[in-house]
Amino acid sequence: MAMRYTLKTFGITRDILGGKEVAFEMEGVKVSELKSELMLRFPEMKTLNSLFIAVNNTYAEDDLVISESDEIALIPPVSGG
Amino acid sequence: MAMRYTLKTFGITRDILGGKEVAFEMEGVKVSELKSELMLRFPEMKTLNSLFIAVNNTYAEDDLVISESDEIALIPPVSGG
Amino acid sequence: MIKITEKAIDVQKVIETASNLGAGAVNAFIGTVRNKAKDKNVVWLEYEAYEAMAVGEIRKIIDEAAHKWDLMGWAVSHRIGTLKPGEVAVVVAVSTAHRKASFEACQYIIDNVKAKTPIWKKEVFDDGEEWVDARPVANANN
Amino acid sequence: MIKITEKAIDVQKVIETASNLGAGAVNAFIGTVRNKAKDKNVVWLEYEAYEAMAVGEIRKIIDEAAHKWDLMGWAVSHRIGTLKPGEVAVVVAVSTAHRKASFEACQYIIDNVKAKTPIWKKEVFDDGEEWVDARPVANANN
Repeated sequence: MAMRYTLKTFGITRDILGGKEVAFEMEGVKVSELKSELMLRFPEMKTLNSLFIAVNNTYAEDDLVISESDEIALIPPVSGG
Repeated sequence: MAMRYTLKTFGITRDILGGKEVAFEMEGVKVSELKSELMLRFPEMKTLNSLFIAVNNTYAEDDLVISESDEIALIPPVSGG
Repeated sequence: MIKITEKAIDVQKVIETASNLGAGAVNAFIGTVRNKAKDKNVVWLEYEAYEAMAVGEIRKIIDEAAHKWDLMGWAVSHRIGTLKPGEVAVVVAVSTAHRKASFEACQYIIDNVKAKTPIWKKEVFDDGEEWVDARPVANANN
Repeated sequence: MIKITEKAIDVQKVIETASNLGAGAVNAFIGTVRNKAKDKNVVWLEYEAYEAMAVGEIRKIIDEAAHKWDLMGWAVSHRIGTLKPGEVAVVVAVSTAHRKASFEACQYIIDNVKAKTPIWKKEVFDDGEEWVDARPVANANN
């Protein structure tokens, strides 16, 4: 069964996905699966120095299980300061 | 022949010598002699952590020769900041 | 005080917020926008933050610093939006009893804020723009 | 700018003086009067300087720092006279291209200003007064 997640995008990931909040359907339920699927559908994601996923405002491990109601954000390399 | 120097005092040395600018007569002509003579006449000077002599706004070595027209200052341990 | 703001940062106020009557030392780091980057003229920078998360990440960093050093006061303010060269992008200020700890703690906080906080900047040059550090240098201009 | 002054120090102004459009980092150290020293209440401090010499000594320290790091701007302001707890006694600010150098240079300058500059402070307590560091601790209250 395909899940429908909402992805918040920041920095360069917004340019790549083309939107601030993007609906994203896939079969997977883990952070690792989300990352793989993103790389697959948006090959430009592979050119980034790093990509982290934040779930509910916290950096998420690869094996974390996500749900449709989670706040999911794409975190490309940060460059504050 | 006794020389007559004028000593500027700062910090605790002002309390010990009792004046902002103090006339000081002695036979010696070197910074080292001035220091010895100060310790002799004002034994409290020996209780200080350190005593430097500045001549014309520069820290002076012990063997520097001073003259009556020099600006001579007593520099007890500094504690700025 | 942790603040992510679109308004110009009042440096003096950040420092005052971090001050403490029992402290003898305040160290403040102020990050400003340079007019050059990679030998090109910077016209402006665009900063954006994932605000809800950024505040939480900065709070964790402050907690770590307060644990390592005896912080008597602290404040962090990060600007977002469009910034011109010379403008202040970030201020970190801490106060401690003695000066050595103030330098160490302030440096720890800014190093970690830069490394971990979800804030991004885009450099806008005369002839293009680029999200800083997003890609390896060799691909940076792709 | 090197300043020895009886007036309250404008921290913001010292920082602005040290800033530079080509610099990405400013570090500022602010030394403030603590309300406690040796577990006693500080009522006020008296600072005095050998001004002509102090400015020259600070200039030497700045020259050394400018030689070791690539300083793009700097400013040092030291207050003298009577200071109450919470007041600012000294501000050192430097700007550099990147942040690490700003921390190192600022710390070098304040460490040396404290060690070498002919400035003295007397702590005035409820029950006495004392020139700081003048004597070994064991004799301090003689």
